[in-house]
Amino acid sequence: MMARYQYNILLALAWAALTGSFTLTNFAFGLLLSIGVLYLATEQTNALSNIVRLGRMVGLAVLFVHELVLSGWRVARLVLSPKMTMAPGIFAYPLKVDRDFEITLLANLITLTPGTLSVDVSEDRRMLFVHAIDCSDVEGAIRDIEEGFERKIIRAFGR
Amino acid sequence: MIDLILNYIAGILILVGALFTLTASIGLLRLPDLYTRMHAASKAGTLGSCVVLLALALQSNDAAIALRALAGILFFLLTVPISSHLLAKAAHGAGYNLWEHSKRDDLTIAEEKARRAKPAAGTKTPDN
Amino acid sequence: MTGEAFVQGCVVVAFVLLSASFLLTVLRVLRGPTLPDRVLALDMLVSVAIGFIAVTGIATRAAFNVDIAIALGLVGFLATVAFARFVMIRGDNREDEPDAGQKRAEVEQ
Amino acid sequence: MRTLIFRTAAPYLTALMLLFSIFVLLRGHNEPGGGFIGGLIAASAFAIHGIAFGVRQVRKTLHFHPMAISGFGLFLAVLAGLVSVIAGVPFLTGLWTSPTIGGLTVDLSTPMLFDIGVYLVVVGSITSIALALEGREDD
Amino acid sequence: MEAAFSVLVGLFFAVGIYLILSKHIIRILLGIAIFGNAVNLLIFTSGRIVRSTAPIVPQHLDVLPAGAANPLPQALILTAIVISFSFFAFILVLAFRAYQEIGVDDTTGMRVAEPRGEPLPPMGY
Amino acid sequence: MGTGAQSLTFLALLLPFLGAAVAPALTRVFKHNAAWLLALLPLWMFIHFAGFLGTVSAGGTIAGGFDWIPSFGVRFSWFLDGLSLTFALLISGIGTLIVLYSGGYMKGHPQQGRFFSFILMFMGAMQGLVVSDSFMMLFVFWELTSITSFLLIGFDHDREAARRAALQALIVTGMGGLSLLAGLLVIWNITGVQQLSDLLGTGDALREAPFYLLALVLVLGGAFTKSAQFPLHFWLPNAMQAPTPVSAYLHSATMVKAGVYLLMRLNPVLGGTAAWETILPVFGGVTLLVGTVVGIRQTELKQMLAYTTVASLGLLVMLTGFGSDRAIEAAVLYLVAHSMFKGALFMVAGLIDHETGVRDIRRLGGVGREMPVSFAAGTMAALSMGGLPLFFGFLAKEEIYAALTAGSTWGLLLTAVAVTGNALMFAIAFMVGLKPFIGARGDIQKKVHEGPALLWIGPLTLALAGLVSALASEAAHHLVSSPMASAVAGSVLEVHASTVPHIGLPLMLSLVTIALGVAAYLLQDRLRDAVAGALKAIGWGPDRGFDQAIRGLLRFSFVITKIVQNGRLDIYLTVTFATVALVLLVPMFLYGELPEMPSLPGLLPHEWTIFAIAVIGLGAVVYAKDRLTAIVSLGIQGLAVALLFMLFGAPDLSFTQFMIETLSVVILALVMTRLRLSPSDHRPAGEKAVDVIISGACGLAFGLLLLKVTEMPFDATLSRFFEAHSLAIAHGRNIVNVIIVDFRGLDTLGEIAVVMIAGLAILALIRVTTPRKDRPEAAGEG
Amino acid sequence: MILEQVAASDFLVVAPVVIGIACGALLLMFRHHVRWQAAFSVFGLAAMTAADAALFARVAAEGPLVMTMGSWLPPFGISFTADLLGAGFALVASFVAMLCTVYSVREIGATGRRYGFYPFLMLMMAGVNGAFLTGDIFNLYVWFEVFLIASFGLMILGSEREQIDGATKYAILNLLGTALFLIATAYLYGVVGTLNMADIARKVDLLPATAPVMTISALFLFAFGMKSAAFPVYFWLPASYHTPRIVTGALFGGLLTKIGVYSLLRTMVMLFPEQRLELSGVISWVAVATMILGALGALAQSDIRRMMGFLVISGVGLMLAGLALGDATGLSGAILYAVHSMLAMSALYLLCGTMNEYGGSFSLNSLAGLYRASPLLTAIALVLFLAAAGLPPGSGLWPKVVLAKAAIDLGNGWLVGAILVSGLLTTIALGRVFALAFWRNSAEPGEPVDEAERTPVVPAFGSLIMLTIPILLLGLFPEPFIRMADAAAAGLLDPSAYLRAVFPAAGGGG
Ligand code: NA
Ligand code: NA
Repeated sequence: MMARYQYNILLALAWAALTGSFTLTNFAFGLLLSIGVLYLATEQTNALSNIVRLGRMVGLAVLFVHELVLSGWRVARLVLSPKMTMAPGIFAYPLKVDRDFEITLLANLITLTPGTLSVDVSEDRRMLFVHAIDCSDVEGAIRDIEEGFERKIIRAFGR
Repeated sequence: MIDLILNYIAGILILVGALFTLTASIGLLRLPDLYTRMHAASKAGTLGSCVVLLALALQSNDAAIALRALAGILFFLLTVPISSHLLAKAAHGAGYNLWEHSKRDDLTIAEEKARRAKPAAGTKTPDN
Repeated sequence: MTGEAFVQGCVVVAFVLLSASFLLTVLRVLRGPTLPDRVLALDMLVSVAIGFIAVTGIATRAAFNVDIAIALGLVGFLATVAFARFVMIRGDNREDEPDAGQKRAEVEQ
Repeated sequence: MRTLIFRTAAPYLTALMLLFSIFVLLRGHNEPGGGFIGGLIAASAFAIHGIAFGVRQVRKTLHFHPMAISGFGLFLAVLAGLVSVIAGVPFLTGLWTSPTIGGLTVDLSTPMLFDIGVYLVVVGSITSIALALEGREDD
Repeated sequence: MEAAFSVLVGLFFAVGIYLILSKHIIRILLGIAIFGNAVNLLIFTSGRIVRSTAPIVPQHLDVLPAGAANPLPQALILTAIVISFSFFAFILVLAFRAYQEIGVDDTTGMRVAEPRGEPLPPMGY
Repeated sequence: MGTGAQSLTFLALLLPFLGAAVAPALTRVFKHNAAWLLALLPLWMFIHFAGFLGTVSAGGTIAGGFDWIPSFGVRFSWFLDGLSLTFALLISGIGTLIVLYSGGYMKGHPQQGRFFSFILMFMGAMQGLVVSDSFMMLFVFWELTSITSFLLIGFDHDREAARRAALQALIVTGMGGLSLLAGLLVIWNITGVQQLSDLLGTGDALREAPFYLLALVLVLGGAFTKSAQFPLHFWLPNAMQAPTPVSAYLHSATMVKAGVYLLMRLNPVLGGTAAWETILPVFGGVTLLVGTVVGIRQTELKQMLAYTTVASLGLLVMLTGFGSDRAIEAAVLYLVAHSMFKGALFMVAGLIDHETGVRDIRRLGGVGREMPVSFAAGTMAALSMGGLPLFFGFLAKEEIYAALTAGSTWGLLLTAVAVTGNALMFAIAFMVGLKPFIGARGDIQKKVHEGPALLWIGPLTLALAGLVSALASEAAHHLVSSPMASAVAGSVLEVHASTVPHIGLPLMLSLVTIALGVAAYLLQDRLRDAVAGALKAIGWGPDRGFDQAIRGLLRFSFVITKIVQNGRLDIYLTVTFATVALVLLVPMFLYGELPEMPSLPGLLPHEWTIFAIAVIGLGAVVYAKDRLTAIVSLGIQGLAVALLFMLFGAPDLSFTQFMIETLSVVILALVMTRLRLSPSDHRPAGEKAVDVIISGACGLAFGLLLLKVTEMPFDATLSRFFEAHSLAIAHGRNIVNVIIVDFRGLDTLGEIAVVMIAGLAILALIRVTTPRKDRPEAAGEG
Repeated sequence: MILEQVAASDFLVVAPVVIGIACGALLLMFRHHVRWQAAFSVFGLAAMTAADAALFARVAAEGPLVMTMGSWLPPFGISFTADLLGAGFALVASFVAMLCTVYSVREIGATGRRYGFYPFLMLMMAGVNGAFLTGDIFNLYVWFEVFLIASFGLMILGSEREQIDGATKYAILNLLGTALFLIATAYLYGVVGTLNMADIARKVDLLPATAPVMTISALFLFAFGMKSAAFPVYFWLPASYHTPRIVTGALFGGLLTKIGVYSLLRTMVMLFPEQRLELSGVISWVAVATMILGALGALAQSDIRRMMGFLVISGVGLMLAGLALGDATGLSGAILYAVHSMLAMSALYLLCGTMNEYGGSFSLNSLAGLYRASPLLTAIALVLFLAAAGLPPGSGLWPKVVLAKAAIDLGNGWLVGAILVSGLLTTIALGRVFALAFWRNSAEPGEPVDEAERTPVVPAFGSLIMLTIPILLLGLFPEPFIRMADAAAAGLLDPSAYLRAVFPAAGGGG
């Protein structure tokens, strides 16, 4: 899970991006703001690990963008095809990640990527229920997630 | 020259984004049930808007604006899956059924199982 | 063709595409058939609007449209969350059913 | 709402929205935005937070009752107008100063103070409304 | 362009008022919201319409270039929007409370303050 | 008149009110004996005014006053000539006696102090009325007499009859007061003066003015109600619900004569016209007959007297309007005589009631031995009222017949009326003043003895005054009658009537009157039954009519109010918008403010699309089958409006509109979550059609007017200024925001106040609940 | 255009509003300190009244006082412009509110205080003062909304079923009325391009003949007519004014409709004199209907609070009569009547509350024995009833006489008739109240009033007596009032002093 100070820095960066001014003072101001804002917003975020994983996060991001574009393309092809053949359904994806932040991240990434949409997480956090446009090969889909996003998430944020 | 290339890229991105968006709305109209429509809206739709924002970032000639556009994309990517998830979960929980030709529904099965496991509690779950 | 003119041309086409997109999405709002369908369509409408705003920003070189787009993304999300909450608590909009209110009451406790 | 995904993401969203709201507030004088819109965004943020974690959580986070914040905002706005009494100019006259604090030049002005008042009023009131509609705790 | 806006404003008013006249409290609320939009558009149109250029002084200039939109009506509308939103919210909650207290969502049934069968005033001295 | 005397006169006008203020305290200390102290006030007034007799009898007048409301041209000013001075003396003189009488009559009453207060206030009001020179002052005091008499008549407020009588008096005289006000204002408008003393010189102008008749009718409306002229006489007998001192005071000297006073006062300017000389005698004559006929039917002492008062007032009005100097002299004499004998008789009646506990004439008789002073006073007063020689009433009656018979056939008719009326009054006078004391002992339970001095001083003094003034008639005429008659006539008159009978037609008529009166007295029981039978046959009278009118008025107002204020919000809204449509469309058409036909606007395709989406959104809201669909559809039009703002150069608006629209939808959804409503529209088609027409008309009107407005050239001075100075002086590039926080910051201050209050109000709405068990949706609070 | 130095005393013109808002904000911030709320409000309103008094004195002595916010030259900034009319109304309103607040000390409990009674009150008074003092038409709209939303808050506080029901009607109809005012303002802006009232007054004259000023002025007439509760759009008043707390009713009955009337005077006389003349026929019929239907409505009521609501309406009819007449006397009468109505109607509502304290009911069917219970209350009631009925020595007399005089001088017989008839009907209605509630004795005769129960009524009597004093003064010594009303009317008819104050350079002529 992301450290508070990491998130602070990220927020300060976001501030700098928004104001479009990367002067030191502006960044400092953004940092101050983000500390205040985080105080207000986060009762839930707790302790976390180190900063080395930044690179892996970038890797995750690259994968994500790739998948996102692919996803859009597939949907477009599907809806523009005259017959729209598909076999949708909800399948249960057994989660390996077990912390809230990672589950959430995974679920969101799944939603944004081809043919899948996270509907719910089971009470015991073991299952992620995923709606898929194509349920003809559930095992394949599960494998894709396991080897794609989930693994990268564990590498980027895992303990 | 850079400007020209940027402009051309931007122009194409604008078109691509608009096309994605249009596709998404076609999907919204054509797809058979809520859950499949959500695929169209949350993917193609998001992508469309993001691409156009990207075009704006490229075309603006202003780092500040470009950065803001990128931040906007980030915001957007952050919120869309969550709202999709919420809507899907809510709809499913409220009993809006999947398309009749759907292959499977593990969620419903899991819920049934849970219900059988502790019949007394029923659906009574504290919200807050 | 200058880059500027190309962009403007693309803008015109994009406007047409987005307009069509708007109309189709509105159609889904009207057709429903269920409340989540309409909510989804409204959410999509916001997406289209964001694209529309961005395109307008490009067309008029009004950079500040970005901010409007960002805000719209954020609050459009809020509307969808609120409706999802409604659906989650109330089940659906068949409010005359006696058990609908009861279920709601249970969930809210 | 009881959903892990939403609850996990909500704090980040709220924080981002609050940040964005302050950004919108501060730049309002030169570009679209200002205290009102900023306040609405901030209130939306608290509304999201409230939907995710319940009203009590937001009330705890805010420390003050939202309506008290609103009242403070209004008071601030009036004060911003009353600075002009000291300057001997009509009510609500914009007064500007750019003091340098530690090598840092900061633009301070009564319109800005006024806009902050607007922001607080809107945040307080709209949050109060949203929370009142979301839950039913006594206060 | 003002002509198009005038027609639209008329339409907004017509629909808003039609909904306000329907007795159902939620429809009345929706009508009030639309009525508010009608008023905003009316103010906007009253200050005359200009396409596209916002009244924001560009970074490199000191005064607004000619042909920008009229800023004053916009400021007025901003005030009016906020006010009408506040009122809308209030009336919405009021309607909700009215439903809770009185148990009807049709205004014809809202007869607590002015009950139907009020007796004549006392006739004696 | 020196300032000293002027201040004293003002003091005299003020004194009764001061007395009223201290009366309760004095009474608490001195009990009923406070009367002796309080009577000093009117006595001093009497003496003060009597001091003017010399001046006035010499043809002079006394005037004084000060500016009261200079901005409105109103003075607080008084004017004393023969007429007002006589009244002033009667009021203060009889007032003195009444105060004393009240001391005895109300002895031991827990609220005697308040009674003194009311009596004194009433006296003050009456005094002010008769000496007023200014119209407005006259009107104010006129209304004050109505109000104080309301308080006095309703003094025994536990009894419904008293409350009814008080209200009746208030309503009838109040009506008259308003009529009088209108009349005075019309006169003021016609003549341009508002001082009675100035008015007297403008008679011809007034009589020839086109609105003379209007002024006359309005003034008569005041005078007739106050003086209980038929058919508005009924309040006066009912006013007998008041304690006797009040009746005596009200009906002898004072309040009821206010109307006669007014007629006499205005005779020089309003009189002398055909209208005046027709209306007054007709109403007066009818009132005289009705009063006496109904009076003879009564069995209760005070009622009988009250009806004779009505009759006497009729007689006075008749004489005032007859139109000859002689008639005016007669009226003056009768007025003075009436004040004395009627006051005395009322007090005697009260005494009898007080001592015997009986008011029914049929049960009274033979108490003369126990109550010798009352007997004497009553007899003397009856003699005067009966018009027998040696008493002032005789003078008056002689003069009446002399005046009436001097006229034409019209006069003869009125003579017949007068004879009939006087005969019946004769009978009643003796029934009240004599019968209780003589003959067989009546059906009286109490041990009878003479009342205390406080009670008999008044009647005896007045009765004796009737005798003395007749014996010293020359002096009386010199000091009182002639100046007064002159004032009424507006020219110098000398009154010569004396108590020595002269052979002639008047004496003959007097004898006829007495003969008829004696006959009526002897046949009183049969006469009473006959009249009672006749009245029963008619079955309806204005008194019942009053009740019917009030109830009718209440019912009418109830029905009207039910129609106008029917309690249904939908009807309120329908009326409101129907009126809006009219308010816009009618002037637009009437004053040619319609727009020209606009040309097709040059919008771009995507702009057209947004317009179309707005329209579709509107349609979707209207046609939505359920309310959540409607709410979602509301989002569509809101989005469209926001996009329009963005497309047409208003990013801030667009920004805000997006936020607001979303938040509206959000709070709608939040509320809906807690609410279970029936979703659809149940209205019948007819109602919908009406709504469509009204809303369509409103929409059309708003649209047309907007078209018209935008056709006009636009003055953009303000915006140019903001654009020029926004950056330079206000240091902001976003002009809209600069307007909001700087140029028009105050609007924003108010706006955020609204936001804040709305937040608080909503909080209060939701949090403050009254616990109720029968709440329809117990789970509604979620 | 910038930074003209102003004297601190110039702040008088905006002080009442600033005091109201600041106090309201502070009261809200500390709304849980229920103990101090009332005292602080009375203090704040006393300060507001003092500021208004000082402002009035200054305006009476020196003519209209202007402060343009933000140092911007008029018509660019918002000019607060106090003339005799505005300052006078503001003074009376603040005074009345102060006394009502004293009355409220007993009536408003901890819940009412915690949920904002006093913030609502202070902000409503800020709005009321703002409406009377502003010289900018859009700003006037803003103050309308401020006092309107505050009045909503006051109205619903307590959340009884009647209140919610009444408040729904009140809120929806008033919201629409105010929106119509905004619409009219928008049209007007579209035609004259300015918002400063002095500027509008100059520019309306210069408009081309084709400008749709008649329609716009008719819309203003309607909108403010609705706010003043004129026929046929007064529904909202009788539907709601009897439902809230007594002190709220008193404030509303006394103050709110008068703002509508004030705005009618300001717009129709000062801004649209020619249009007013054209519309005077319509206005006089509206006036006739309003006063007669109001008085009839009063007669039809069993509930004394509802009766008061109809009396407010009837009084509005009289003020409209003054507007219809439109000459100096008529306007002066209307202004005078408004002052009377603010004092008397507030006092009457407070009286109703005190009657309820003693008689345990608001219904004429059950109220009885009040004369025996409290002679002092009876005396006050008598004075107030006389005032309301337009009889001496009450304050209603002179306005009525002045109006009747004006109507007669202008030959408007119908108005005279209606004025007099409505007075008579009011007399009947209130005479009945006096007879039934005060004179009539209750079933248990001589029921002694518990002394202990009477002691806490002190604030009620205090405020009632303090209100009765000016009512009697206006009845007995009307000269200063009439002089001021005349001057205020003259200022409306010939706004050159007003214009000069706003535009010193232009010489005011326009
Ligand atoms: Na109002
Ligand atoms: Na009112």
